[in-house]
Amino acid sequence: MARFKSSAWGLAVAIALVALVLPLMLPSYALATECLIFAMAALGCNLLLGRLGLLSFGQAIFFGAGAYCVGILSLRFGTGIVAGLLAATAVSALLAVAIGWLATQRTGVYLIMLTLALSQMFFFLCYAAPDVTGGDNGLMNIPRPNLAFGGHELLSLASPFAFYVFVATICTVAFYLMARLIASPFGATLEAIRDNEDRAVAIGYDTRLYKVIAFVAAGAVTGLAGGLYALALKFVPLANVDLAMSERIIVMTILGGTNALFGSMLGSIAVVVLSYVLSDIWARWQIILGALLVAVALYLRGGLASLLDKAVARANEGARP
Amino acid sequence: MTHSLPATQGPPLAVSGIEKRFDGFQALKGVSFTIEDRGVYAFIGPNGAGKTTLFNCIAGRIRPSAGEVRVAGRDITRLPSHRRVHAGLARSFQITNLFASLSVHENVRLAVQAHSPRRVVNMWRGRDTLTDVGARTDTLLARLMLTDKQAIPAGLLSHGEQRRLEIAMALAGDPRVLLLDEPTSGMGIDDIDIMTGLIAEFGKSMAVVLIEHNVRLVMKISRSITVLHRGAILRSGLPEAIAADPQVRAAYLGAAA
Amino acid sequence: MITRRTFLGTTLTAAIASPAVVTRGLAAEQVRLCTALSLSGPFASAGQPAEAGTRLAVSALAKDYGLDVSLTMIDDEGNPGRAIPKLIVALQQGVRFFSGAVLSNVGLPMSAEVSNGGGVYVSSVGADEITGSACRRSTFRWPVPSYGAMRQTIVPLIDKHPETKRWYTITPKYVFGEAMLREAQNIFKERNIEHVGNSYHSMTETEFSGYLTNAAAAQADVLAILNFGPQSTNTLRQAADFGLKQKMKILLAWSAGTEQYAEIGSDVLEDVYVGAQYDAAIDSPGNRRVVELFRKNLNVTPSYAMVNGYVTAMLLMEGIKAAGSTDPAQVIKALEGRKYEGPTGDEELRAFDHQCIKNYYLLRGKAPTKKKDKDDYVDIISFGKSFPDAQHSDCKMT
Amino acid sequence: MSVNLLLTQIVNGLGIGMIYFMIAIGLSIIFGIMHFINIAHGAFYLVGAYLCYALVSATGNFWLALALAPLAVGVVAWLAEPGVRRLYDLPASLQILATLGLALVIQEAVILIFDPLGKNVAAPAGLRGAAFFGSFVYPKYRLFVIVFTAAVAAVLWFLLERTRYGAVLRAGTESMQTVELLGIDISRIFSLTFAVGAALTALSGVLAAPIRGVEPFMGVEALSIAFVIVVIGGIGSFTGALAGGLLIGVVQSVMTTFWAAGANIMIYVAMALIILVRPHGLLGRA
Repeated sequence: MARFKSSAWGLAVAIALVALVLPLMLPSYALATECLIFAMAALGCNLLLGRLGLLSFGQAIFFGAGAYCVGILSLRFGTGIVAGLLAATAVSALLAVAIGWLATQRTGVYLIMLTLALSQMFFFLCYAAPDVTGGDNGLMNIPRPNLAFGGHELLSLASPFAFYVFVATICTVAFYLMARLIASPFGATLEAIRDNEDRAVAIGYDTRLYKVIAFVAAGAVTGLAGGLYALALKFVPLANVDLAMSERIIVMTILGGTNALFGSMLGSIAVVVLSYVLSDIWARWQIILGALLVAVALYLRGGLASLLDKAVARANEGARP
Repeated sequence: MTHSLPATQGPPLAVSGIEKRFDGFQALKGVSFTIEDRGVYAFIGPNGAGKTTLFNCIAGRIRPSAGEVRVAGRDITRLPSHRRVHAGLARSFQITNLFASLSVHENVRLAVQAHSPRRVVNMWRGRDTLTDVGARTDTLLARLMLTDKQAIPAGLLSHGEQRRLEIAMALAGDPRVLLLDEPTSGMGIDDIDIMTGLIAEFGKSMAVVLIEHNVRLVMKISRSITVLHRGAILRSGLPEAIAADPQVRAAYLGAAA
Repeated sequence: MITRRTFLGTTLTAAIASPAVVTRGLAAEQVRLCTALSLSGPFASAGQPAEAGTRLAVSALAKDYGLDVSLTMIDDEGNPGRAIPKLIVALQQGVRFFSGAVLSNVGLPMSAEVSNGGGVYVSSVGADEITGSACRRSTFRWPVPSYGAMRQTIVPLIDKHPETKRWYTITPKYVFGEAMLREAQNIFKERNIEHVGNSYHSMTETEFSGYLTNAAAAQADVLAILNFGPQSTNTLRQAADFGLKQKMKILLAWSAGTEQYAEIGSDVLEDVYVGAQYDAAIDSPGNRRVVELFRKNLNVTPSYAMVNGYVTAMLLMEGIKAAGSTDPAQVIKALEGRKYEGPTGDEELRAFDHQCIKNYYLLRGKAPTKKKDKDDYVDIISFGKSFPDAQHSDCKMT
Repeated sequence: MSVNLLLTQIVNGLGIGMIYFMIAIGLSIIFGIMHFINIAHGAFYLVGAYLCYALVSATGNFWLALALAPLAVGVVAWLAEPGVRRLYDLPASLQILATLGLALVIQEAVILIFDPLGKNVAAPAGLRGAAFFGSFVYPKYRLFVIVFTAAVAAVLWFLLERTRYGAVLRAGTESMQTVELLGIDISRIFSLTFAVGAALTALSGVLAAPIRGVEPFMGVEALSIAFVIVVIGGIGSFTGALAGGLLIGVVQSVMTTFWAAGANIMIYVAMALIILVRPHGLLGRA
């Protein structure tokens, strides 16, 4: 894991490997696609929580905005897939400027409460604007256009396999870029702010600016994930912007672990696959999920990624004579 | 590293008419002084004289109720803390305040990096690839005698080493004015001697504003000493003159009694 | 998972033993049904009985149809955002026959997704669009939509009580509620009824006393609650608290059946008019069979939710049997226009919009002292069939 | 809008607001003392309401439920607090993860024990139906709730503002170290606070049961309202929680007549504004 942290290429290779193996382990491409999409959503949350120590209950705003953006553009204007996803990323990033600017006026519990309030506001706004968002019914029959560039069709995304490859590529690139970001001087500054914000101000950093920029990066990748989710489901439910969605993203992030970006992938796979498998077995499956969350909070504070860390360490030890 | 800030003419630090009121209590009653040149300038006074309030007003941690602070001719009274650093004003904290979980090297590197703003927000390069930042970091570590400790987390340094690290970080931007708040508090004899020597040396290249209890240290290295009493300046002058001043003695004894 | 493995096993054995059987016989081919219901989440109260009914249909009827059926449940968690991903997984695993969904915000995208995936879906939802503006060749729907629910409750109530001239409505601000309100207003106009007021509320509202006070202030003769589920229960409960039952008649136009009556309680339900898709007391040969089946196998009197789960699964099996094939296109053809003896009497899946033509019921709450057993909450007042004809339908199937 | 209607809405708002107040004051004192983000707070409300349902079904006596259910929840909370204590030192993110998990477990356990169907709880015999004051009509049970919660609030006010325990609690909200320096056994304060907070919240669940019935998801709803009120009123503030609860109750109630969908947006706009402008709440101590 230490290598993944320092090397963006290492992380990209690891993500690509996971993307390669995932469909072999899971019953369908759809499930694997969902894992990768939520890994990207959790990646944004990971940047904020892991690098900056900021817990945002507003991640569903970005996820939902990205999804609505792709949905509305392709339904109303027949926008292509690349333009749609770019717009989703840009719109979420813009929203993140506003949300980040407001939220970082406060710290600690008040920041959490502020993101919670903003998230609820956004939910009720979407609910109250059915002409735009489809309200409670959501946006249906969203087309999934083929990948085209300058009028030339490059790839049909109609088959589950083709779409999975498309998502896997974007996901790998997103993880790679995020790893570059946190390895940069900018990323170093975020760690400094997490460690001691007062001091960071005293040596001359405009810490709020850094926090807002981090919000923008997190918002952009989460919005991109939301846009992909709209294309995956061909449907944008109101549930994309509800509090449960923010909770889901947070749970994936913390469960996976915030010491390494790879944790977001683990957290997403764990939650998506568990809720799929368990709900098939027992209607009260959320008892198991709940107990698992408590256990992780108490006994596995570094999340699933730390488990992997330990396994690697043990394997290294065992390899030595 | 040099700054290309406007209005770099004028004395390093000019404070005029600083007042601070807290809920009916007047902590500072109009403090004015000007530091014209390099050297160590000490501020002493009995407890409650307003030293720390004055320090915080200059550093930007609290905003004065009235008055003005200028660094190198530039009015910084309303500037947020982080921008004062770029105006040439650096400070260390009375309570040790570091990035405890980061390495000594990274602490200094971050402080140096803060002064290359165009590349700070660069999200593409590795954090260790800014070579001039690396060189400056190494210089500072050597100057503060921390080179052999650079790999360990700052939280694991001894108290004296932590105070030195504080100062290394404050020096990162090559400030015109360095504010030090009781740099030797809680130190052992050996560490105090090292620190005293370092402060004297800094005084050769910048204006050092020192708030200190240790009168012996102050006497040894200060170019000028200012005594604060009940929120106002009581006396200001050469160390010997201050030591002999009856009013200063009365203030200290009165406070003690 | 076990059933999937068994599926592989039986097919292989059959293939080795006699390849001809596999290609020819329906019996050897396992039919995979998938039902989406709220098993957890805020609508689990509707999902659980529906699950029981669906399972009973498969366990009791598959043999009669000569089918080997495996049934998968999708827990929609009361949330389309959770339901649709699971549905897509099932489609990608090759499942083609779907039933269920109680919530319209799950049923509508489900209809679209099953249609894209080349399956067949017999829906349990009430929303008009599913056999209206959003109708699809692959989707059939058993319950009566809002049009019939309004026609078969408001009209008989006016006929029975011609003195009720002033009506007040409470409507959730959402597609289903608005559809009911629109039709109610049409009826008011036709019958010269004064619509003295309507209160819109959000789907998250839990406190209705404000609207109830409005209704009392408007001096209405009838209060019509144009809503469903837990919210309508709360509205009714609070209406009783505010003494509205003494002042006016109350109509709960779209009830969920026995489970909801139990939640409301006979004290409150007494003399309240209720619209319903089904009641165990329906006197028809089809219903007598259904009631007996539930009593015998599950030892319960069936509720609407149970029967809904039962009938929708039954219709899928009926279609496969009639088509003699598991090809979805053949099954759709076999179900179109199909007439059968259902729990509400003669029922028909009409061809042009795939809506089931069945009765809707107006019931009235019994006094607690007159209950024959614990599930006996209501008397049937009237029933009938009302559906928009092809000209007035929004369904444009291609 | 008639005078009667407005009056009803306001009285309604007061009744709901008092129930909100009791949910929120529990959260407020627990958060004020332990600085512990408890997403499972709604579970006290949920369990209180279900205990009420179970006791009323078994004995037919609502008054018994009113006395026993909060007591039972309080005692369980008292016993459980030493176990919960290990969460206090965790970072906020892990507190949220753990208590979110706990809330899920409790909610699903309730479904497992009862079933997912909502239940009806009858108001006590003497309080069924409506009281008539001329043309103004109001349910007797709701009037009882207003009077009863006002009495509870008065007792609570006395406890918090006029007794030694209250003084310790208020000091603890400022700084727990100070309390420790005074030689007071902190762990007893923690247990007691947790128990009192839980019992009050359970009591609000009992009171709400005959009004809105019981169902497994009522805890979630209570939680978000409680957070809003605590933020608006100020953490650890008795008068803040009371004012916040009544304000939200009345605004919600009166707004339904004008613009129902807007009520929710307004509440969260207010919450955000207060955090931005007055982070210690309308009546919190700075």
